[in-house]
Amino acid sequence: MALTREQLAKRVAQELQDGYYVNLGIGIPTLVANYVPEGMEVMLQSENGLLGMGQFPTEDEIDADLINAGKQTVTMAKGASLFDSATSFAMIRGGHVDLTVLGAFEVDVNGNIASYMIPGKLIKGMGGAMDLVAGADNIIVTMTHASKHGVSKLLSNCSLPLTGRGCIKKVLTDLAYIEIKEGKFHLLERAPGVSVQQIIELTAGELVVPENVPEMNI
Amino acid sequence: MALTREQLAKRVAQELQDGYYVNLGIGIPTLVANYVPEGMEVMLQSENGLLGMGQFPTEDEIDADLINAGKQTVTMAKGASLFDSATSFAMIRGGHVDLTVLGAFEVDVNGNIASYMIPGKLIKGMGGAMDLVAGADNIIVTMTHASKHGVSKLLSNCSLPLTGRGCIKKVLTDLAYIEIKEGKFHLLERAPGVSVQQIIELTAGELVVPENVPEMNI
Amino acid sequence: MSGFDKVVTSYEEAMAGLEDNMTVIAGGFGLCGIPEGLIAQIQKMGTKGLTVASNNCGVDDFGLGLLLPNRQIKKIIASYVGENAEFERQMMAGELEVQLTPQGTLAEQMRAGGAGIPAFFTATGVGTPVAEGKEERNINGRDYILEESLTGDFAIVKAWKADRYGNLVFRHTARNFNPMAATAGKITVVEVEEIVEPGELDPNEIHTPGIYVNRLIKGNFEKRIEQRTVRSA
Amino acid sequence: MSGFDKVVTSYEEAMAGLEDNMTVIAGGFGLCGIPEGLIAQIQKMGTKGLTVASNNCGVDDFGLGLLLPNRQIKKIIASYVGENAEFERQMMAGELEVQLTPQGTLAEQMRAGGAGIPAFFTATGVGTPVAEGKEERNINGRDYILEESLTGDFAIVKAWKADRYGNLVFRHTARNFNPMAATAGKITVVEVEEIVEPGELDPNEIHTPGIYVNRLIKGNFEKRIEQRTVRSA
Repeated sequence: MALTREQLAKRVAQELQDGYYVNLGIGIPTLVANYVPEGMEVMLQSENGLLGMGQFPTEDEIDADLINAGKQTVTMAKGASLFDSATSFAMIRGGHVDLTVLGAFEVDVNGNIASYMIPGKLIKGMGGAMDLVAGADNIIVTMTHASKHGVSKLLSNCSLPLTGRGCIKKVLTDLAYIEIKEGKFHLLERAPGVSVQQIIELTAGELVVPENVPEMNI
Repeated sequence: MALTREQLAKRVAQELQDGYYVNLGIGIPTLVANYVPEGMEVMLQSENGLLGMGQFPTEDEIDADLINAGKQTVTMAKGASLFDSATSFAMIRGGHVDLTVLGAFEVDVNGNIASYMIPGKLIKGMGGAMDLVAGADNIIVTMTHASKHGVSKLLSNCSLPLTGRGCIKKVLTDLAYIEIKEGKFHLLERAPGVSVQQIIELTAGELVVPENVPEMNI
Repeated sequence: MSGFDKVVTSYEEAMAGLEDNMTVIAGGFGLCGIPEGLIAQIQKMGTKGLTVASNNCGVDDFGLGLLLPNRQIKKIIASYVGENAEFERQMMAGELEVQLTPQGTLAEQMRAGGAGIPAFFTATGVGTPVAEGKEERNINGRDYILEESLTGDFAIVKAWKADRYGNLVFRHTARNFNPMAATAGKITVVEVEEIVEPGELDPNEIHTPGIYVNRLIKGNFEKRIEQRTVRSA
Repeated sequence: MSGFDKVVTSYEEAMAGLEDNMTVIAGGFGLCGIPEGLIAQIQKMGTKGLTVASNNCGVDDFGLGLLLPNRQIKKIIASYVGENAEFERQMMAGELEVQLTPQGTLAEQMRAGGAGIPAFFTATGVGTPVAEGKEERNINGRDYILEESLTGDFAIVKAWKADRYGNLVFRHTARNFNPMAATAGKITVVEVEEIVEPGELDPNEIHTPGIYVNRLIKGNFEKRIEQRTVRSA
């Protein structure tokens, strides 16, 4: 069975470590915050200028001066700090964030990522995504393995304009957990109940499949 | 009569305007702060991270955490602000300081300045001088017109390693107030009792002398 | 007061000198921390042909979106746009030039503009449409592109508190692009919630020194929220 | 405490991992805002062959000058040096390599190092000995040189207050190079006057977010003054 959005978030959360500073993109990545393992603390970076993002506010706590990168009202966690956008991206681009999780339209065997622009459609912009993929060492891309029509999003070469070149090493899809190295996809884990064959069929780029592909433990 | 250090400072002070942010170098420039005209306010920038430098502290006020760029204990004026060195030099290099006053060993007709290094002697470094001359539009160099041995410091070409290239437009010496433009020195004013002939003799670079050279009003 | 008193009392005075075809650097992230009254004044003045650098371009009836109906903006430099229908229409019709810039690059370009740095190398955008026409260089084994800095004829900024000398303090994430914008304007105009006397702000806690500020005005802010998101108490 | 607790209780632990021939970025301006105990620990460890980037190099018996008698520093990158006799002797004898860098360039190089900017253009140093061997380029009518960024294996920093998460607040002009140094170390060690609990510092007033800080130690500071200058009361 393909992973649900919540299961994707749970699997990503297994990659967290105590004391990690983490930037979570909009969508599925945001859900990761709900599955931080017991006894572990992570601090969320919001690129509009907040390190230590807390939960959403109650009605009484709402403050128009305190939003996240998705423009949602938020709160601050204990030990939070505030700063300007240049400082925030100095943090991101200087490689100080331990883990970045974000979505994509496509990734390819060379670690390229396309996530912000579909030519001919309305282009809203890359926001901070290009900075995040260029600045982080440790990135997990979350997305569906293929489109609704069965078109693979794991390609030999991205077809859409890139958000970043050669910067993605880990991809978690609803079907598989995949590593990118030496110009190939490497299958690390499969979603519970998903066969290796299914994954092979929906992966357009070259995929290395080891003898044993463990099921994800979610 | 050649100007005294105090007279040099007084003459520079005539160039101040109300609301000016000013950086004063070590030595004679520092004295300028004592001659700010009545009813005028200027704010002193100290490049180690203070805008709004006050007077020296009393014994009771001394604070090791509050020094100026010359490493002297100081105080803060009303409305002062504190910042880090990168911010301080962003301010200087971004051209936000209205007036910079500093000393020099030599200047030349092309606006070059040499002020930090005499080869063969001990080299202590340029500190913030290279940033100050490169960053400011409005700089006044204060120095003696010639050495004790009568060797001119206003040259066709600086003989010492430069602090900055083509950045000086105004020089106040103990003998004259001089503007630099179009590759020449232009005599604007002479010190009280100093003859034009004296100035010509002690100026090695090409000097343009107008028909009337007013005496400084100090 | 002294020559350092930056306070003006009318929006006319605040934006005096803004002319057609000028460049304006604006602080704010979405509708958070935007100089509402200064934008309204530009709308009122009807200044046209503006190039605006701002992370976003407001919504249909608020923020920089207010400058769209009368076609006051010729070109927008932003990282994320299109939260409003009129913007979309003008962009699609080719009436509005849109230069998309990564958010971190935009912030750094404003900082560099204020800091006398004309250009800097960054890894952001390498191999993407953003890199087109820009110098690419490998430095110590990694590829970078060269980005030029940004400055404006005007910068419009929103701060929380200021003293009369223009020393600024921002609040929470309403800080965002405002401190960099403040450094990047030939004329920097700041709209604040509260003006205090010099000496009332702790010098250690001032975010933007008054040297960057030319004019200061006390505003009244609606502070509209784009994505009101709550949890149950 | 949590994984964000940066506090260590011994100087040995604070500087663990520092090895011969490493690069150390140090905060401080003269003797103001220097991490006294961390420098003393490096002296005690006897680590040799260090490259040190710091605005100055202390005096004979205080600050980074303490690392000179045992020839622990191989190279110093600084804007102003020579306030001590042993420094002068080693420099003149060619035992100590001195790379003079303009103060603003040095500060910006540290900031750039921490911010992922490998190089930037600046007008500072054009036409001077500093420009030798560097690319010069005319941008929009003005000449600039290209300066590369600085990073260190270690950064040693002095702050006033910190919470246990490493959020830092500096005091007065003891801030100076410390915030940039903090961003530029692979391992950043901070010595502070007071450690408080997370949540006690106002998030708006934190100068350096804890993300940059790896280790935190409470020190006792002599705070020597170089130029004690007073006026009569």
